[in-house]
Amino acid sequence: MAGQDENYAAFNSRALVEMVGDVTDEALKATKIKQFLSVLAGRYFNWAGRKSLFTLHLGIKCCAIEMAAAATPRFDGDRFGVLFRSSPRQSDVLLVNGPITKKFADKVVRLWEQMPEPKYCIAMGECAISGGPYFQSYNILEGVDTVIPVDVYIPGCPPRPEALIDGFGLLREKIIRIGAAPSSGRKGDKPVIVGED
Amino acid sequence: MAQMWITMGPQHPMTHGLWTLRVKVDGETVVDTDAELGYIHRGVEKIAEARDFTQITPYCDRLCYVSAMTWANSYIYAAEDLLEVEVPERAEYIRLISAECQRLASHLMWLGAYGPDIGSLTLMTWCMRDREMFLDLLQELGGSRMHYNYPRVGGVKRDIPVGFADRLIAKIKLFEKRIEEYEMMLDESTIWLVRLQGVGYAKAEDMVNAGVSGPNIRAAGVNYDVRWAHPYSVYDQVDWEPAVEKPTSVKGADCYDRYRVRMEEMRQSCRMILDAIEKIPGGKNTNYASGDAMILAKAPTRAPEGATGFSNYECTRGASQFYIKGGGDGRGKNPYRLSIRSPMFITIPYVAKTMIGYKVADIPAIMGSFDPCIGETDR
Amino acid sequence: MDDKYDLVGFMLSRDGVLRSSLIDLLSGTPLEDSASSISFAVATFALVNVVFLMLFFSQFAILWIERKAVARMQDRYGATTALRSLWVGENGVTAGEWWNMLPFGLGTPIGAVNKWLNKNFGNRDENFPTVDRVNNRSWMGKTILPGFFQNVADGMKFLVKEHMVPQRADRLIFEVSPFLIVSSTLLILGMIPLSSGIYATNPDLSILYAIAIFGIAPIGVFFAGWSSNNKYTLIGGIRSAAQLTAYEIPLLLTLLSVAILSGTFNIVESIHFQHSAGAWNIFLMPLAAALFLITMIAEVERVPFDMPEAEAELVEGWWTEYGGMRFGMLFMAEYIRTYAACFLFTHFFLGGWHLPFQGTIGSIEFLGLGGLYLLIPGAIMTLVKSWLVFLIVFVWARFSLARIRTDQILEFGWRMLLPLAVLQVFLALVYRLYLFKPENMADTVAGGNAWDAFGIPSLVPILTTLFWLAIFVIYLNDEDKSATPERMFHVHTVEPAGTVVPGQE
Amino acid sequence: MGMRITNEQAETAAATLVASVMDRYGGADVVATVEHHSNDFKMPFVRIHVPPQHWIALAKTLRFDLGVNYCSMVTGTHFPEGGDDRGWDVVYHFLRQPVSNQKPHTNTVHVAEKLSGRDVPLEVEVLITLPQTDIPSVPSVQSIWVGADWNEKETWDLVGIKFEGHENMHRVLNPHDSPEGFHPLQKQHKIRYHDFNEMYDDAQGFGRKPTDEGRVK
Repeated sequence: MAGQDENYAAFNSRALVEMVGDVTDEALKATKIKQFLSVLAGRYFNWAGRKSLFTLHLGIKCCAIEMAAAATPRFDGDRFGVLFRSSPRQSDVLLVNGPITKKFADKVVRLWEQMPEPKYCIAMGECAISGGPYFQSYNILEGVDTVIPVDVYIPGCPPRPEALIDGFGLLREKIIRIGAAPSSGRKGDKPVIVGED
Repeated sequence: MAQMWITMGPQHPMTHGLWTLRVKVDGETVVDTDAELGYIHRGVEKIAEARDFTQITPYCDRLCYVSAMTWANSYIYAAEDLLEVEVPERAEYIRLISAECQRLASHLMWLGAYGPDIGSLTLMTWCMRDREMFLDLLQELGGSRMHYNYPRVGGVKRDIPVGFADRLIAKIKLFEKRIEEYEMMLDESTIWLVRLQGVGYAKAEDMVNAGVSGPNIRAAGVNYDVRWAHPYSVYDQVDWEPAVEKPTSVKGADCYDRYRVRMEEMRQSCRMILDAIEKIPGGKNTNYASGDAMILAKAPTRAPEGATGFSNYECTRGASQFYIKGGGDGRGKNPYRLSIRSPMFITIPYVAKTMIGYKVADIPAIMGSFDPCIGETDR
Repeated sequence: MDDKYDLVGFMLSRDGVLRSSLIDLLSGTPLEDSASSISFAVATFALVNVVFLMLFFSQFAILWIERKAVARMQDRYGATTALRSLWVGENGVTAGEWWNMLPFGLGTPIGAVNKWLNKNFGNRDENFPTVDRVNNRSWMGKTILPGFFQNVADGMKFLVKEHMVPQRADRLIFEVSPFLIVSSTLLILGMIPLSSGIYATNPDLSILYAIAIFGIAPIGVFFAGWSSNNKYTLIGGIRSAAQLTAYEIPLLLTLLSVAILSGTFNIVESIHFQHSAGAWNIFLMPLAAALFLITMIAEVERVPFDMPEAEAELVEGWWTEYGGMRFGMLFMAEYIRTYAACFLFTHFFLGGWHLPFQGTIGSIEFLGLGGLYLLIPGAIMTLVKSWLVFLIVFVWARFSLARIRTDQILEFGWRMLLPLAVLQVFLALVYRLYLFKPENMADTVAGGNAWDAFGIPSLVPILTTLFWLAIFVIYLNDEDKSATPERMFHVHTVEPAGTVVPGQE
Repeated sequence: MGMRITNEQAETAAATLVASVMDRYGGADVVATVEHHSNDFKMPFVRIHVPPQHWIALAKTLRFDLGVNYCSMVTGTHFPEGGDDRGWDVVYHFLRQPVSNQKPHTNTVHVAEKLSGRDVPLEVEVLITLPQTDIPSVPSVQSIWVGADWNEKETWDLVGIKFEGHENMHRVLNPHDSPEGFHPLQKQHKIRYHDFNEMYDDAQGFGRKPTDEGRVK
């Protein structure tokens, strides 16, 4: 197995790439164009980011079946741009749909860390929120938020697919507040709970 | 190319849940495998020791999230064996109908999950579309989409609603046509055949010795079925026969046989339901109140010290068995020890060994054809 | 027959409007001597940009076509994303008056437009907000081109995603290989004419050039698979290399037969030949058309030949480790390759920009209907044809078939496609040498009649099509339902199951 | 039409199996009896009490002479206050299934009412009682029934019954880094052996959070 700095290329490619990246960053920082674009284009990138939420294809327990049902003809999460990718590198949302055991806690944290920013976490079902019916068990964590920051909680055992789709809608409500104009703080800053309103 | 270990899982499209299959490949050929379970072990057996006999049923629902009704029934028969309860016949019929509806839904879920394993993405959505019909029917009984908590010790929670029978018959009649639609889509497709045929051979005696059961055994050419071998319900009064395949090789059943036997089981379940809804005592359109003697018998809540209950039940994936020792804390209100036998827990290590010698692309085909369900596997 | 709308002539010909005006503009300036070359450079740049943008943005259409067609096949409605939420926000939650954050009051018009849009196209009053929201009933569920902007959103989202490189990856090659794939893919578009008057460049050997460009991307795929330092991507890269090697050769032989029949290695001339000879190539070489489609599906790695990115066993195939914009570019490159394959099939077998029955309908004198028919731009015809090819062949195959195993893919390619391609080359030789009447070629509106036999016009294509159709029907119906189903492909087992104890080898 | 094994068939099969077990091991305080389930059909089954030292011999007899070919479940139970002679129970459940390999293009369709002798499906429950001890151990039947392999692994993992001669014994459901000797189904353990606060005091390292917390939102 190659070491961390060992490299198969003829010269130290990492140094080259990092140098080029630093030069580009400096050039961008020097100009003020960044601040202007961040407001103007930021809203449209925000629209794109909230309109295409690729979800990691991670099925833990019962709610995984409802997650699959949410992509099928009756519920059709694809209407709202919710797709399922198998690779954490290409997904935006980590949908935790089941209890987190002590054996799986490290793995789910690693999956979370493999996802690129911006990324969001949805805790689906009682098990993911608090441990649910297995709260007392010797092998279960009290909810996924003990290891991962959660954006949206979807209660239910299991929540219906409509609730999952609505949870994605509430996640979009949360995303649209990012970089928004300062106004009366509506919900979106704190974790959202489906059915709260 | 050198041999290398590949770790598939716990998050992997092949696993249908959370477990890890470590595969040693030589190029494209699998030369060794190793299964790793326990990623969603919830300790249900320990929790059950602190619940009374009615409170355990929801946990049994959540054991296998694809076939909740059959697992709840399986536990209920063990509890009735322990508490010495006689179940009214109407309740038995309702249990049979609900369990067979659940079997249809579970096999549809299997077929839908098996499609992406082979690469046909449309099959998943079609199967889930038809699965919704039976989820609606079970929802009328249990009140929920997946976890019904429907059977009770001594009967069922509530009677079938008025008009349920007509909807059931209409949907079953529609679904029998849909089965032919699926077979037209799959059996006529050469790609489907060449992917499934000649892959994942398993001999009958090897499987029995290794603890495999259920449709996987019947795919190997023997119609052994718990429903008649260790009878527990009114299966001897309704019209059905166990689905059984004719394996085409001495090496046993392959993925195609297991696919065929599940399709045939769906047909048999339809036949069974259509017959049972007509023969149900008390009439199919009468609705007895909850707790009526027709659907719920009086059952004691405390089990004597030292009494044991055992149930052997044909679940959708094989024989699920419960073993209960009575007389726990609370003077017998709750079991002293509840032991659960999951068919997939014993099947998955055997299947992992079955893959040796096939190609990497066959791993999902073989694994999916045995219908793994990790919720029941890890308990 | 040339298309009426001649963009190339308009821009590049010396007496064209653009260049002449530029030369007049530069006359009297120090640049007068080099005015001709300067105007040529400017015109070429403008032309190339126009053609490339037409090709590039028209591919959003096939992304949309695939998305909605798949939804229909699966009994779904499909994506409904539109631009409305730019002004109505999400479920009533908006981003506040963000335009006031722009400096110098530049955002005031944006605010006015936003207010007007919300007043006219905002959400209606909802009695059950959650139900309407989940069922997508807001504004009566009506959107403009429902779902068209979903792909735009996906692409824009990838732009702002974090760029991650695995720690153990070979960073240089990991970064370079997407650009290798994307750049070589974009080069294909330079070879593709939209009509006889709209193309970026038109070398004499454009067929060979396009296929040579097609052969570069597999190297990038293999680099990407290896440099990610991930076993899934490594296996995916190896599968891709083997598969593309096996399917390049039948593809080249098929195109060789096309070149033999039309007597040229140039795409535009082969299209001209199809009109002048009086029959499209698909009626003369249905076998070549089928081979071309099969090999092209394998070349662009779509179902049923998508082993390199098989979701079932290899998580996402050779691009498992690519996230963010790198993944977006690879995704775009795959669709550009598919789009280019559709264009090539349209040009080689469906007569390119020519209208259906152009000779017959175009020569109607009654009320000048023929003239009206010929007014339809050829570029539109090319786009429509290639969209139909994409919809009917690629999308339909992808979502109704399953995935073939690697060894079966290679067996199919080497044992069946290669001999058939050789046979097709010989057939093309026979057609060209013995059945083709060069003297009957005519580059008129009515087209020529070089494929007649025994005085019957276009007898050869009719007989050929009927012959291959008969073979197809027989092949469909020859299976014996009553026979016991014998297993077709058996996998060789190196060790019987259960004989190996893990950890001891 | 549906079919089922009648009680008479099961009674005769159980009686024959009990007789053959008793006349072979009757002297060695092996007690085999015919019991009955107490739910609807009152189906009979065979319950065998066997001391651990005779278990391997009896297992071979059951497997190879009496055709009990299916090991379905292994249950271990802990009786802290069961007295000195009964501290632990190990219950094996076996089934006899009329299953055999098939020739190509053929299958076996049993008719339940026509089955007889060795072919009648039967249910055997073997009860091994262990004295009060810290390391309960019974001989392993992993080599006789392949199906007993992972069942015994699970029983050791959850209950702590030690199976002598079991190869490749490891934890299957609990994490591999569980504390040595922790078997959750033993009665001295609470359902949750860790205190509520331990989770957040990071006792097992599960309180750890990703480093990018806060940057996400």
